[in-house]
Amino acid sequence: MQIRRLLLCWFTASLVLIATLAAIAQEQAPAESGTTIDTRWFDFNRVNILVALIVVFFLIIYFIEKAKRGRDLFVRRIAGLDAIEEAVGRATEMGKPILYVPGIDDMNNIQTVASMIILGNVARTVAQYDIPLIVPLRLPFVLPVAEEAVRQGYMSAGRPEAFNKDNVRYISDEQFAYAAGINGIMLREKPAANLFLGSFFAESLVLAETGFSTGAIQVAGTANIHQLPFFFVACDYTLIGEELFAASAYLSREPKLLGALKGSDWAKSIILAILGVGTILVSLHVEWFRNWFLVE
Amino acid sequence: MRKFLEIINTLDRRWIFVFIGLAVSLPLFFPIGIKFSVSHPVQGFYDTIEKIPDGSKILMSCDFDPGSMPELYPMTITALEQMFRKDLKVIITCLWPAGPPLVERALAHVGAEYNKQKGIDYVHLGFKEGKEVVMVSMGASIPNTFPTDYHGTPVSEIPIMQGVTNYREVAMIVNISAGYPGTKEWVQQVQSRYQIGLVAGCTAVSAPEFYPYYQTGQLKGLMGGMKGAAEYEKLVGVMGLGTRGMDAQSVSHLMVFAFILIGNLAYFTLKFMKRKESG
Amino acid sequence: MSYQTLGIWIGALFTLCILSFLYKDNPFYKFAEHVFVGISAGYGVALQFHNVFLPNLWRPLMAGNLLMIIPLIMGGLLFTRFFASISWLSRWSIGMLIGIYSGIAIIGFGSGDLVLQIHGNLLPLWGTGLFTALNNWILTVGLIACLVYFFFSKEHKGSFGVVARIGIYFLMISFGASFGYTVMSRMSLLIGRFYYLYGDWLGILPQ
Amino acid sequence: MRKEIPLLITFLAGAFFIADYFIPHTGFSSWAETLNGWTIIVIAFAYVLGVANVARVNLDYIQRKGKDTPYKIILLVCLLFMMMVGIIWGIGEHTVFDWFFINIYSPMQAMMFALLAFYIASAAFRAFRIRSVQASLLAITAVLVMIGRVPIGEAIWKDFSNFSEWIMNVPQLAGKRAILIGAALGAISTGLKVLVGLERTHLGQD
Repeated sequence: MQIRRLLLCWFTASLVLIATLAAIAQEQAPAESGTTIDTRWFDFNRVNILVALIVVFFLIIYFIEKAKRGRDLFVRRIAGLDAIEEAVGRATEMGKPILYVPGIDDMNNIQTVASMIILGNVARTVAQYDIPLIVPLRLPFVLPVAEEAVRQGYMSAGRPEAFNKDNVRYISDEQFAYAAGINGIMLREKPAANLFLGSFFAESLVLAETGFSTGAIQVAGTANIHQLPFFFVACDYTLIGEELFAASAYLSREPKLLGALKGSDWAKSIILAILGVGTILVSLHVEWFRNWFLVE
Repeated sequence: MRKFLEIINTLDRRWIFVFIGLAVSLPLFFPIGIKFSVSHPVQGFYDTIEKIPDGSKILMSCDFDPGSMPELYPMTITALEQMFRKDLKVIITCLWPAGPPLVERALAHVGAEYNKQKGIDYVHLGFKEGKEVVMVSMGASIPNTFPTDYHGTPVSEIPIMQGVTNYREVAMIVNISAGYPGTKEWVQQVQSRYQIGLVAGCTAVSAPEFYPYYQTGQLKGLMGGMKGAAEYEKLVGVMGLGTRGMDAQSVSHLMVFAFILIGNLAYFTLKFMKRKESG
Repeated sequence: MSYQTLGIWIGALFTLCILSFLYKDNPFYKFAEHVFVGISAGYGVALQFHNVFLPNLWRPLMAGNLLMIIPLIMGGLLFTRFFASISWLSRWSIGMLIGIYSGIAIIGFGSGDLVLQIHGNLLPLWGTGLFTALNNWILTVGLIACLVYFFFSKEHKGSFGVVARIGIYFLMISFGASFGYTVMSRMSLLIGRFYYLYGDWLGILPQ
Repeated sequence: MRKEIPLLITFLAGAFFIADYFIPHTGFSSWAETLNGWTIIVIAFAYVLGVANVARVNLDYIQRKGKDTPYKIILLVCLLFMMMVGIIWGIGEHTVFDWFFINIYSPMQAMMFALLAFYIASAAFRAFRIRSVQASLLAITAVLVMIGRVPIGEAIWKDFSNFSEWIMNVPQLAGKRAILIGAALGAISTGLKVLVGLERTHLGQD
């Protein structure tokens, strides 16, 4: 109900505002010569974009609403999560620490938010064993959120006293000094499992390489496509692009994440249908279907 | 043999730094000058500018900074050479804060060569913060977005800017881009919205991402990295930094290929030996 | 010693300080890095002052365009973040910025990356030259397979799993190409720097 | 009232920009133009706020007498110096500001990025392990593109450059386009959640 009320009053407010603005603008419109006064209220060449946006909007709002009402939405288990569990399991057998690097971006980056959810889950599995979970951070604003995520993990595993605040550490806010600091942890405290999940940039290379040289089992995941090649060759398993968000949705079952995921899955199936039908029609020299997707 | 493999497997990375340092330095002292051909996207970049009638106005957005200068500064210089030869009027904007001083240097260097006057043949409008907002805002009005040029002279007093309100009065857009904001945003926010010709020169890191835009025709030309700059210099007939760096580029690529090969061979033979012993 | 050569010498010394980080983190690198962070931050503020604050805000305001008071206030609100008691006021400006960027992203991604990319991939599979038909087949099969790989509502089993497997192979080719181009990009950065050190500074490069 | 007003502003600003794309009405777009102008100014303030934050974090560090205090003092001195020199004596060519940019800012930033060439070389040697079919596909494509794109590739095989161009235009493009479409759906859904007020992380904890 809260969403519908929100949408309703926003919509009316924006309509009223746009109408008044246009009215004021009408008599204030610059009477410069030369500039053609365009009074059309809608550019019909762009109706295909509008339709595409409305379809995607509807799918996402519909599935978030459905997830909110607790309807069970199926999301397949991401293979990356098994890899993370295997890495944590191996570290606990060897009694060595686990290193969890949540990326170098701030909390306004969706990848860092997804990484915090996975961190909480990893903390819950680690809580049963007496091995340290080291979380090095680059930005001061991420520190409280990471601490909270790990504490919640230990709490839900029933061992709040095992939570060690000093393992969630602020290193440095300069990109390569942060990477050098993490390399120091890898070489000194020799973690058996390195988890790199979040938004990474050029420093991903340095981290994955040092981690590989220490022989640790490594699992990485980022939506920054240009960093995936390095993670893929240097790590044992890599979550590719959207799999990072799918993993956080799978773990948290949070309506917002689950709904958005299902919504974009449905949108992808529509796109697959369009591609199938469109390709056949274009091969039969039927052009009108393809021209629907032209942008003027 | 096994001892040798052990050494390779645990080689200190600083040795590799020395190898790469040599692989890049030596070709600079002993230029070989290996020939190379021009690829289609770079030919597209050159032909699109060549087809613009002489004397018309072009918007060139230099969105890069010293961090990507070796790849993008030669492109800027060569693009200015081609445009000034065709007596095109160039309006330059920067969406990266560290871009303007580099543009000033490029203009001083090439402008003097073709004795072009500031304000008549070219204007440098400097930097504006706002990323995509600046692009959309220029779609409405360039003078309102850039009220003065980089040195503070109001746009109304600059001859080249007379009659220019937005993208409709500009023949095409040339974008030299190092990342965000850059070519992707120019394609998304400007090219499809205002149906204006767009060509882009970008760093090699971001080139693979822009091939889909080149295939759909959203980009009429695409130059990737120092190799793209070298090909473009060959087309324009200029001997710039791009061409001079090609030998070092070749040798360093061979070196990285060798590293991958040796690294894997040593890793797997060692593993095979250990399994044979324990097996 | 003209300012120009003095500048080259200082630039080269700072470059060597940064290069020393390869050996190990040392005071020279720390010094150079902090100088760089300070200079770049100061540079940004001075540039914003001359290229944005003066021409876009101060001069129109002085010229009597009173509407410019609004952006001045909205900008000023951002600085309330430093005072905890009224820091919630800064949310008005942040809200506006986030709203604008979300609106722009929806339009940009919607038109440029969604609709036009679909249009670009509706290609004839026969009736054209053999080579183009082969390319169109690879493009269509590749795109469909990769989209299936990024499908999370169905288990990757049976024929669906096979298509997803083809998808991951296409993604690997994409990542391989990105790796090759990234090597190219990084090497040319180093070439540029050695040109600066050997050519501009020491002047020992053959012309 | 602390949360509803910013959310309403976010929705209106975003809806206004989306509407501006679909409504070519001159009167309406003149308003969009003014809003653009305001945004440029507010973002400039946001940038200056970022720098003020850097100064504040370093001042706190100095007060706490951390071990790197001398370096932090150098940082703040350079920041103030460059800012004052730029604002007072201007930023054009032949100014002290430009001299510092060309001789300190530019070479250092370029060298910092050039370090990546060393890192990628050592990663290729020490961490680039082909342990699966997928990794071998990645490695083969990487080598083909790397060698094909440089002059020596053409010296080895005449059509090497055309072949690597084909890899970029067809197989590689399919993967990138799928990622583009996936990212577009992700960006639209995130943008929508922010506009409708579902996503509030940017407003922080009150």
